[in-house]
Amino acid sequence: MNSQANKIIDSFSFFHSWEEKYEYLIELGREMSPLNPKFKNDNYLIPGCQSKVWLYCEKKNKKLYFYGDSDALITKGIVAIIIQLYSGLSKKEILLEDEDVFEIIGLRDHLSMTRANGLNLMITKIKQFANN
Amino acid sequence: MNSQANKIIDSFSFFHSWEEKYEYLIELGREMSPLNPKFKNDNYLIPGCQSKVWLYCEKKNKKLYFYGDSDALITKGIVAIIIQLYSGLSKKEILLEDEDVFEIIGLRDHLSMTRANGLNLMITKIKQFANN
Amino acid sequence: MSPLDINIIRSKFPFLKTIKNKDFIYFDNAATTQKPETVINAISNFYTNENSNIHRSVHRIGAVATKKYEDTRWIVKDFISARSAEEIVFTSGATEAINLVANSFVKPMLCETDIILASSLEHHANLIPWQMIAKETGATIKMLPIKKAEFIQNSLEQEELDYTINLVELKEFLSTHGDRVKFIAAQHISNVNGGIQDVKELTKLAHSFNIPILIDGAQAAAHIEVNVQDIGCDFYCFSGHKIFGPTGVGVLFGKSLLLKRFQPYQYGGGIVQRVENASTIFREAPQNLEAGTPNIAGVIGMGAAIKFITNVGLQNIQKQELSLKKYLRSKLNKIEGISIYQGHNSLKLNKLFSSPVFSFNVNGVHHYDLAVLLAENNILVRSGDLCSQTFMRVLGVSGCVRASLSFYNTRAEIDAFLLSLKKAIKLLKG
Amino acid sequence: MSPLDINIIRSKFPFLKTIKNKDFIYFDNAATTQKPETVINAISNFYTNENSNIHRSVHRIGAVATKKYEDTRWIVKDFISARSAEEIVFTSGATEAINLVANSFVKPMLCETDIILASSLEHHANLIPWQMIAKETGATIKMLPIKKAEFIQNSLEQEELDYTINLVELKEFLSTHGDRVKFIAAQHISNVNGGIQDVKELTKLAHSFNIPILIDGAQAAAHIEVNVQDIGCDFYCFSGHKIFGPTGVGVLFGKSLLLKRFQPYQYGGGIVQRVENASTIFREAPQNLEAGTPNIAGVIGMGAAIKFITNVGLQNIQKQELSLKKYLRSKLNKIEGISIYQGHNSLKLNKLFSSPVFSFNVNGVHHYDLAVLLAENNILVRSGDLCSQTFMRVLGVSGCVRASLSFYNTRAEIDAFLLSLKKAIKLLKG
Ligand SMILES: Cc1ncc(COP(=O)(O)O)c(C=O)c1O
Ligand SMILES: Cc1ncc(COP(=O)(O)O)c(C=O)c1O
Repeated sequence: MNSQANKIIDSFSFFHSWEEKYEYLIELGREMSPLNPKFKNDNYLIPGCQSKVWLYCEKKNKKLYFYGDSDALITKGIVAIIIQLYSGLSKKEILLEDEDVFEIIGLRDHLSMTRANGLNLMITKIKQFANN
Repeated sequence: MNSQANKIIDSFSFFHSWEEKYEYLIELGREMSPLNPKFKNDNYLIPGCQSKVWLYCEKKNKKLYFYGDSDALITKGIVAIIIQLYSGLSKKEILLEDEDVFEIIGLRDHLSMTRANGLNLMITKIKQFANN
Repeated sequence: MSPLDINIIRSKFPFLKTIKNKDFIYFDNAATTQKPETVINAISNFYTNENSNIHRSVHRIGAVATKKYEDTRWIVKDFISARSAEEIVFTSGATEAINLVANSFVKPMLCETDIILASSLEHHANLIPWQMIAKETGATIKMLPIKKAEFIQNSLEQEELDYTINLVELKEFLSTHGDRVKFIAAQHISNVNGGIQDVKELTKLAHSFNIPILIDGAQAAAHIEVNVQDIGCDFYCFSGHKIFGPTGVGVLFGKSLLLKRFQPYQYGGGIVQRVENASTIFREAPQNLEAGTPNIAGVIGMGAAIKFITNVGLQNIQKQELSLKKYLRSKLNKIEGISIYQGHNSLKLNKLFSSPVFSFNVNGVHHYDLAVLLAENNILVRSGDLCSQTFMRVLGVSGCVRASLSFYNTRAEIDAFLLSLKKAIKLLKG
Repeated sequence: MSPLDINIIRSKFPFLKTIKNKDFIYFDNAATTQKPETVINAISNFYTNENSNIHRSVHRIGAVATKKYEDTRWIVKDFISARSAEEIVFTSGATEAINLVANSFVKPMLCETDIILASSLEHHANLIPWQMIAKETGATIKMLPIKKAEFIQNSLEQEELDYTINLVELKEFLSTHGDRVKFIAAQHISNVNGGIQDVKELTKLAHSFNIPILIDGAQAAAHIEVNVQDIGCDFYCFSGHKIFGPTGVGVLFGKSLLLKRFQPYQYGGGIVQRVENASTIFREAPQNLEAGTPNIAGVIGMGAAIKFITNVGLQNIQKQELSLKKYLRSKLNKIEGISIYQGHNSLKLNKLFSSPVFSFNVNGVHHYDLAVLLAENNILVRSGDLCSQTFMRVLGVSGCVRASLSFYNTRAEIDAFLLSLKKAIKLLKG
């Protein structure tokens, strides 16, 4: 498990009610470095989510860096976590990463109950970037 | 109720088991005066029955006379009863006749349980003849 | 019937009383309704006692099944006051009913210069089929004019936008283009705002230009009395699962003369008289439109649902829903920054009534976030485009939250919903 | 699993054990099968605990319903050994599945000089759809060659007619006309005589001429193991209600690449990405082929039926059915004047096995009369053309009686059937 994942898990370990977890998730979304508005177009949109999700990928020194946004706050928080997890890794590391952080922080159940959030679609997209 | 109906009801009153009733029904079919083979064609066929039923109507002295046949014995018995009931009546009498003889002789339940026999289609056809 | 005893009513719905679900507040009734015990039992009973294929059987069980299936045609006929049971076609749902009319009736008569009219208020099921046959034939699909500019008074005497079809404008359009318009499709009640269209006047107008019309009653049949003879429409449809019945079954009503002109839509067992290697002679409507083994248990279950509605009484259902609606509306109005897209009754007959469907957005809050947080509080609402993207565009939003009630919901549920809604807004607004 | 305990098996089917039906002998399994308790309970349980619309919901109940529905795609995938769950489309039955392939895949590629091949052994559901798209496009429908002239040995080492597809003749035909043949449709197992086609060889032959092929498995899936990868066919279909599942639901298997080329067949909610007033962008297969609210409870019930079959084991079912088949066949053979149109297994792998479907006529006796008298004795068989008029013509009859068994039938039932049959013949022969 990469150190980013550990950091996320650590932060979430303070919260026990789902309300607190969502509150923190929303905070993460709010604090995420913004996506350059020029990438907020249909080319970077992930289709199939109920809220809009944009995801942009940049390659620097053999590592991938992700930037994203969403029009919904909870989704944006999920984007923030995913970016924190995968940004700065090599393609290979991304493809190998299969730890379910959302499971560990206790949100998987909530988030997959509300499938329309596109969590799986986002991870699939990240892996696609790493596969190209 | 016309006298033909009474005759049929009387005859059936001797039989109590469904086997006997069917046996008698089949006998009636066997004894029915045959339909002129030239009418055994698609023009006189009643569509929708599982067995073939032909019904021919002749007008004499303002009365209608019916002739019919079927390739199945039980159906032929039904045809025989229907002909016995309606043959020789005026159009008006036919249209007014609404007694359910099959109910009274205790076969209605059996026959309508096996709808594919087209009992209702035959009666409808007879009434159509009377309506023209 | 005296006013409904809500506890008795709720006790008839296993979903509402089962322990597993006792904490859930089901406000997603426009998506699908819960089922009374009588419906669930009708299905189990069929499979336990009468299960058999229908129509072609000479045996007793087959005859009982056939009778129950065909009896349901009469039950439906009475429910929507059709002229005869032959006007009732069983389908797999409202969606199939509309596709059937589009493909078997409208498409064969379309040519390039023709126009089909539908409204931008329609559910996708009553829009895309028309788009597609227009595309295939080169015909044009145009939107029925909507009154959206007019402000009207809602049930609480407030001003709100009126999203009903503008019959005056439509008449003008038809006066110049009426000869090119080959079909009109419109909703009876909206799945977005619960607004009721004046389908009787709309039908009159269509017929004065000799245009056949389909009314999509998917959101109507569980809420108001439907009388297709009074409306006068040529086609009417709804789904079993939205009127307390099973999934996988629905109804198309069609005037007999028009159904007779349908090309069968699907081909298979039960619809033929004579089959040769290369050709086939078909039976008459409605039988020729129900190819293959139908959803026998589904049809019988839908019959039980209609009996349930009739027993409770649509008048009583309406009364109950009206009261819930007024209560929720008055409370919802007080939420800061809320936009409620609620419809009204263009009939003006019963000024207060529209169906209890509340779609809304809260300023600065995403509908998805709201729905998720409500769901975490066990409040089941819907969010998104509600399969009505063109209506969303009319409203100028990408989606919304929809709380859709049924007569079995309660004021206590509304209170809990409002509490959670306020909590969620607070959390999201930070 | 050890040999089946028939009493245990029968106790799992409410229809077979309910007092009301205890006198009935159900020999109409090719029309529809009875349902195990687990299937009936799966449906009740869905409506009681999880009832909700699927796919578009953010709430928990909606997610559970969606998961159960989508899980069934996996159950079906495993059941017929498809490559992926995306190859599974839920339909309202086998009839809709075939119509879907005909309209959405075959019809768009047909032109006047093209040929579609089907067989005269087909159920109407697998014949008329092909006739109709041929008629609409001007293409020709031709019959696959049948071996009917050849005598073969049946399971009791008697000579009987072989009604399977003649692959040698077919190959010759394709060698000269193969480029014009755009599609082949054939049955896996016949609903008339239970004969099993060698669909694997047939598929190989079709593919060697680049012709896509559909196999109608409506009569197969409850009797033999189906492996679509092994068969290699492009499409395969069956109905839920014939595999111990609910009515109103069925399956189309299609190879992913081909399903992707389908035009949606029906349009409505759940299949779209973006809708404008005049145009729409669709989702991918299989979602774009399941418009509107599907038969959610039906799909889940079918999943329970498949689990039931898997638990009993198809091997066990086959063993049981083979034993019943041999018993009935040997007794039936002794009836004077009987003609039994029973099929055989063209695969030769398991020479004794074909499905336990017995169609027959008795010399000088009408099939309808026989069926009625059997029904009076509470023996439920079917009679007539069995939705297979072209097969009847091949047999040279207008109809027949069909006794179709399932593994839950017993020798005692067979004895009672034979007794009634003899009594009926006697009565009818006078
Ligand atoms: C061989 C065959 N194909 C197709 C069908 C059609 O199945 P359904 O009526 O369930 O759509 C049947 C059912 O009778 C059948 O026996
Ligand atoms: C107005 C309207 N029309 C049609 C439909 C389609 O109904 P179904 O999905 O049951 O076919 C719906 C269901 O959401 C609806 O609300």
